Amino acid sequence: MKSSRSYPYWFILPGGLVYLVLFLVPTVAAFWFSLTHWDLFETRFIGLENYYQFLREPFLITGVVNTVIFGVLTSIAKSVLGLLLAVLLTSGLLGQSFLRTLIFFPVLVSTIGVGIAFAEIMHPARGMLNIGLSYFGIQGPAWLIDPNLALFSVALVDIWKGVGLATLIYIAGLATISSDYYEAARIDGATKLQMFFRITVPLVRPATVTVVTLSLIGGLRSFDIIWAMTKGGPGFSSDVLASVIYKQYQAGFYGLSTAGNIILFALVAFIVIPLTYWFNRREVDL
Amino acid sequence: MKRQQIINGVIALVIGVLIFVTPFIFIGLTAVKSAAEASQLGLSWPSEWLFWDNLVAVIQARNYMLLLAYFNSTVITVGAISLLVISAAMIGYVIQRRPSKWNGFIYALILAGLMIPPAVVPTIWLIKELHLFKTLHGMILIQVAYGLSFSVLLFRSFIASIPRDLDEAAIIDGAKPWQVFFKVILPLLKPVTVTVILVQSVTIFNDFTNPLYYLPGKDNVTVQLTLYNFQSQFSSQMNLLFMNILLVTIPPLIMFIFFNKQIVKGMTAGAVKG
Amino acid sequence: TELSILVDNSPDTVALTQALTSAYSKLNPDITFEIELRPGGGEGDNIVKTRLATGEMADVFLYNSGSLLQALRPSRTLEPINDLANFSNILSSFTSTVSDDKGNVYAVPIQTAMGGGIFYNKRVYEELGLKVPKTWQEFMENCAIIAEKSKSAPIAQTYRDTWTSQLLVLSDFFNVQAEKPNFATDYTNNKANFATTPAALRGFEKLQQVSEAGYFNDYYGAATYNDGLNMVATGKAAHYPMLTFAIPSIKLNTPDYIEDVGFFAQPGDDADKNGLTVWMPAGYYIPKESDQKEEAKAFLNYIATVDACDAITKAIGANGPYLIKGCTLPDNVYPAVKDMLPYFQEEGRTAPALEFLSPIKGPMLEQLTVEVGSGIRNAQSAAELYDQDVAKQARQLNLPNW
Amino acid sequence: MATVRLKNIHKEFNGVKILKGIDLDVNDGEFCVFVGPSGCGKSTLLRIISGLEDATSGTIEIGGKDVTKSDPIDRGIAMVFQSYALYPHLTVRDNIGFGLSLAKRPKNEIRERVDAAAKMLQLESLLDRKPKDLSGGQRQRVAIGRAIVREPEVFLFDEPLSNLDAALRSKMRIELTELHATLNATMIYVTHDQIEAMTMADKIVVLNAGHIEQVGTPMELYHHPQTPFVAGFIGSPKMNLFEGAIAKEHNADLYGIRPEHLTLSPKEGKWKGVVKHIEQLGADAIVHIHVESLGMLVARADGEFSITAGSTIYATPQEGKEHLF
Amino acid sequence: MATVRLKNIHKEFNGVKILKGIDLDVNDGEFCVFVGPSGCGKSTLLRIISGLEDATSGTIEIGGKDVTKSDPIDRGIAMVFQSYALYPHLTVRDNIGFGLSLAKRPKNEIRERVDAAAKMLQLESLLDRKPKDLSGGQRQRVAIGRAIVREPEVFLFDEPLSNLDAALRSKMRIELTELHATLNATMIYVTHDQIEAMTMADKIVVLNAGHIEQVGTPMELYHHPQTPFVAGFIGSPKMNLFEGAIAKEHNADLYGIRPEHLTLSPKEGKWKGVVKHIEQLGADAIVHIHVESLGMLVARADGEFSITAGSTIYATPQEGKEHLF
Ligand SMILES: Nc1ncnc2c1ncn2[C@@H]1O[C@H](COP(=O)(O)OP(=O)(O)OP(=O)(O)O)[C@@H](O)[C@H]1O
Ligand SMILES: Nc1ncnc2c1ncn2[C@@H]1O[C@H](COP(=O)(O)OP(=O)(O)OP(=O)(O)O)[C@@H](O)[C@H]1O
Ligand SMILES: [Mg+2]
Ligand SMILES: [Mg+2]
Repeated sequence: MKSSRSYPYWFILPGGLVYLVLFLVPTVAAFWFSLTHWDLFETRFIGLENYYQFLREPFLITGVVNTVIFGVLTSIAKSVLGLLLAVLLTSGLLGQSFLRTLIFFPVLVSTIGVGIAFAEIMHPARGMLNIGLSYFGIQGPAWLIDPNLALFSVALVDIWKGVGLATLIYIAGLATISSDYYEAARIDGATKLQMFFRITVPLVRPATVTVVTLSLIGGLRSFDIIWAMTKGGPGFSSDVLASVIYKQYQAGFYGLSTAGNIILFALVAFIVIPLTYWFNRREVDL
Repeated sequence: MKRQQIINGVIALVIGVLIFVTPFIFIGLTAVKSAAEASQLGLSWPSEWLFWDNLVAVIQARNYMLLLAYFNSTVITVGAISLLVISAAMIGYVIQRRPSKWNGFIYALILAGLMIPPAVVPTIWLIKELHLFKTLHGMILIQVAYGLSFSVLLFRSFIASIPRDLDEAAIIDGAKPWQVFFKVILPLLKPVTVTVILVQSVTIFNDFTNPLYYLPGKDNVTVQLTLYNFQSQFSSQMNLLFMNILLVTIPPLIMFIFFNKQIVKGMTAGAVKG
Repeated sequence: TELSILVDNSPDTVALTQALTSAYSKLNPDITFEIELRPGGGEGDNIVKTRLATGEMADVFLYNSGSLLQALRPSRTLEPINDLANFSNILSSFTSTVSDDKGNVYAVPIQTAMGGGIFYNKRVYEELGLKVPKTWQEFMENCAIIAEKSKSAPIAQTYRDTWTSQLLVLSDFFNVQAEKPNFATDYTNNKANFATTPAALRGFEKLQQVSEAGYFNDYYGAATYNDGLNMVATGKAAHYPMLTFAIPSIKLNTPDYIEDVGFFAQPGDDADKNGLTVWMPAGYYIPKESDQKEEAKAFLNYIATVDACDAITKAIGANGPYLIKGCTLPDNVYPAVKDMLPYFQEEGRTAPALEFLSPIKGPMLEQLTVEVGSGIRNAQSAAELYDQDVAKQARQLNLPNW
Repeated sequence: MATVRLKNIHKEFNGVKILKGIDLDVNDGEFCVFVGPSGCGKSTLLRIISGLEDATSGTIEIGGKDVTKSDPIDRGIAMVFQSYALYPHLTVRDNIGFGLSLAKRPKNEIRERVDAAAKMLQLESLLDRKPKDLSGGQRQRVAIGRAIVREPEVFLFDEPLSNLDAALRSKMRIELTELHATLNATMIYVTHDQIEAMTMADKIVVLNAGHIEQVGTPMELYHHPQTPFVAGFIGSPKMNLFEGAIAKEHNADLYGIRPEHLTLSPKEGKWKGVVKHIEQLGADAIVHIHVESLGMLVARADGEFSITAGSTIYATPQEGKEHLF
Repeated sequence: MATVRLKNIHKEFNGVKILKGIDLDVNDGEFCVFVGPSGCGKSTLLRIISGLEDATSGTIEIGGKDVTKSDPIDRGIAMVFQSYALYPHLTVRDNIGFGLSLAKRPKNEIRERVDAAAKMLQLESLLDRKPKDLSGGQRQRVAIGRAIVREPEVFLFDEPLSNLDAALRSKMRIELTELHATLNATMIYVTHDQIEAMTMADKIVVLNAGHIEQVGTPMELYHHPQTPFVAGFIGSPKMNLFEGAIAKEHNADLYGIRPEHLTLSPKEGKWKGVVKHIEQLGADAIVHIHVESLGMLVARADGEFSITAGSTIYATPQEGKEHLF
């Protein structure tokens, strides 16, 4: 195929230009600031001092561990649940459209609202969650207060809020799979479960790639939901890199937080780039 | 067995609904309470239903700021989405269809957009130079720049599921590259396009940080900024805040209900034999 | 002409900004105002800094006094207001917190000074026959009695809003200063710190002490600021360490109980040295780059008048002593306000909070106090970590000796 | 036991009647061929038998069991799709072995059976390719391979050889006939190829516009078509059919004579005409003759037959070979 | 002017050589048919001519102009894809009219031309359907329609009639031949159907494993195949080819005789054998005979020929009809 002319590079131009000017250029500029002491008004070159300082943060290790746990946990959960929900919600279920809306609704609601609502729902005593659990004779834990649990509780809410997006992408992915393959599989004697694992899962791969990539990057950088619910607490127990950086930023340590952002970027890239490389290598073309 | 399945199904459904609905009952109830009651949070029944009062209070707040915000947010969202969908689909199309040594690099740049947080201050300097600061079209372009990575990623991976034979048929039929794209590829990308529209418009409509920095000024308020009318660090009017949250959620919700039906199954069925 | 004015979004500031601007417009019909809101807290600080740095600041803006001001590089970015006609009306206790080392003053205060101390429930005190404590010892005894004899929690803590956890440490500064008058200077010069100064460490220790004694309300980790105010107003808790700016919120949330709420300063170890740690209110500033400086100054000049104080009182009530000469409080102030005033009326019974005496305040304090209050960390360790945090801040500010 | 019995099958798509009451018995081990014009409903009927499509009404029995409501899995069938429907994410090997691996057969059994099928289909060298890297005919062979490795009781083939060359096609004909003999399975086979229909079928079903025109052995259909449609459809080139005088002469509405039953002579014969066009096929030649009294007449002649367009020729129908309707 | 000239075309996929030096001239207005076994590279060659695929090396000229590096759009071609490649989101009408509407032809012209094509292809009643609601043969016809409405200088057809029934197929053969005559366009046509190849072609190109075996008129190929491959490939049933004694006898490596050039007799003849199997096609019968000295021998007999499997028979090659290699 004469790809040069059928798929001309100028197609990239309109979006690419906007992206270049409004995103890449400032980003490169920001890199310079990570090498300076910067209070927004003045910069003073200090070399790698900021990086050194950032890596000495007292709760950095907790932050990195939490970041990875949070990112991996939420993206796996969103991908798996999203796929299952998408399959369920394309199966012609009664009230399917309503259920789709229901599941997507959390995506629409502002994080602030979700944060406040869930802090209340997860209240150890008067929260609906524990009241609900007590009907089953379960003594619910102190979700957001228990330092060992807080991160996971936030992750739970993040999954709740984000699974609608994953589901939507999966629904779009399922829509592109030709029913021919399911027919062939039915003839080949596949059970529902086999069809799911051997037809749906491989053929919905484009959606999976997107969902995993997006939710992993999102999860590793996640911050607003954590901030809205625990502010990284109690203490520092649910701090992630992004919230550590945000706190520095809030404190006015701009150069330091820029350096932190670059370190976070490096961490995300370190995890995501090999993954996408692996994904792309196995892409099926039609 | 069959009966058991139905019962299980219903139970699962009820649990599902509970999980997704209860938080909204909470938000909804809080939104109709009095300030004093709302400040106590909790899922108690309101002693007094102040739906209308709160609604009016929210809409009237600060000179009907909410209505202006609706307008601004809508303009930004619609403008940015139109540009985004087309430019992102075009980029995704080219990098999916055209294998070259540049692709890895372009792809990395795109991922960078998801991995690196935008640099606010340099951006402000830049858009001031470009005379885009404090303008709606500047805001639109910024939203395009920030939403591009996500959209390209989504489009790129879905374009793989459209058989290349169709591009070829169109090329043989005499279509220029842009005609192949707009007349054959883009219509077939409808499920993804709808997804991008939904997700990005929610993101842009609900964006709060970016307008705050790039679009200051009373005439430029966007919907999420209206939440500030009722929420502050030290004290919040929870009832009005939640009413406001509900109100700003409605336009995207309507969008969703409308577009959700547009995700049609089996768009490429019958296209090729093979 | 239209002046733009950027304020934070707390209902009080919005209300009083509206009151002040409309009062001023009534006097000067050719001046109108455009009020812009920003969030409070660190996010809001960043917006102010960003807009100042990019030259996009409103004509007038609201900002804190004290340590946070230095981050704005006031001498570079702000317009001094020493030349206002009413400049001399502003009390020096305020101007000293909004000036640079050359003596330029940059802000006019709105609102009143506030105290950081302990709200208490008068009804509980009455029922149990308790007296307002003058020493920490007495306070602990009161708590013990409350714990034993009533259903009320002795002390309300509300860690879902983490910033509320700092109060027992911050409000203790009067006592630190009483014992170590040079602490603030030494601290700024890296000659003293929290972990090694027993008087300063006391704040953390007090927090640890009440936490270990089990005096907190149930599920304080999940309670909010509003919960705390409600508890102390309704008597579910007997004490709530807090700043007096909470009084309007108590009025809003629990109007029926506002008369039950009293206030006292956080007691120290010596009954003779009993006084209040005081916070200065935020003020209006003018950026150097404003092209309507004269109009803005005229507006600020108006703020420094008794008329302006009265407009404020009318809008949100009087919650403490004004910092403008001649401003008075009405007689019918709430009991908590009434309880606070005597400290101001006697010489030597107030001290500014540390953040008004030193530019350094570590950003981690609230997390550390949550840890101490939750029993995750002891006072000593928290103080040490806080000292590290402070060191980082000082280096960022490029202070000498760090 | 795998008889297939269709009772009064109807099918509508969006209100359009596609199948209008199909009754058919296919015996155990029979090789049954469906023929009919494009769009007449052959694939639809196959899909209904397979269970992929529900009939609007009617019942289907396989092996004596009513399977009208059963899933495809429970019908013991394999099918070759007209559109192939190969799994794009699997290699040729995995495509062919898919059914076996679903049935959890041991790895080496799968490998052996796939290899055997690939050998028969001349796909050995392509086993590691993905479908998109195959030619049209190769894809079709993979589709066949996928069906035959499973050795079910009933095979459904939808034009399985349409994209193969003549040589391979006749090889495949023989292979499928042998497979049929070995497995003793029931086979239902859709084709447009007259040779396939005639040589492979035990029974041919002629479909037209949603109903069955005639069912019979190949020779029955060739020699005794019951309707003009069948007469015209079976046999290639198609039978000459005439209304008018000649039909009247035989007391019928329609008179038919196959091209191969006309004797041509440059000198004498029943009908005199002018040669309009000759198609040389090598072994034979198809001669298009214009006869005044009849119109166009098609005759089949020997490959050696040499005459030029425009010359006069005489055609004589062979005795007793005419068909009357 | 639309000659097509290929010079030394090579094509590799991932290092596998698919086309190994193709040199070919197709004259203006010629009807050129490509035949060859499945997977030999016919479609690939067509795609290279169309410009969809780049040749690894070699040049292509169309109408005397070197178009090796030109875009498909600049080559003045239309193509029917083996896989159809219909636009799934467009109706049949819009599928067919797509090229015209891209060329900004007036609405009513498009309508007329689409209607005419639809009529010829018997698609009139389906014009408002989407491809997924069509039968296999209907889809194929839409694919044809899409190519022919555009009336370009060069047509490329990739097995365009493979899914059509015999009747429609012979109708389409005539239609395409007429179209060819009217438009005087150059046509390159891939088929597996011997009849199509023989009747439609001005020139047949026999491809095998990526190279050209022989180019010639249908009768040249039938009567004078230059290689055993061509001999075996052209003609159905295929030519009997024997090595050994019989070939030696004629001073050759290989002796060939077509089934239709064997005279069968129950009584006497050159070769004596036993009838193993008879395929009755109606008009003819294919007789498989086992001859001791040769092996299996296939002969074509009259449809009337009646003999049972197992009986003894004599076959005699017709004088001068043998092929020697
Ligand atoms: N993308 C590809 N990658 C690798 N091999 C390919 C690719 N496309 C085709 N081939 C191989 O090239 C050879 C020629 O393919 P082509 O499609 O030209 O065959 P064809 O002659 O049209 O066969 P058919 O009659 O079966 O359609 C085949 O062996 C095929 O497997
Ligand atoms: N989903 C559908 N909706 C509407 N009509 C349909 C649908 N599928 C098939 N048809 C129509 O039903 C008729 C029968 O289709 P079917 O595929 O059974 O034909 P066929 O006999 O297999 O033809 P071919 O030989 O061309 O493959 C056709 O006219 C077709 O247009
Ligand atoms: Mg069919
Ligand atoms: Mg091909």
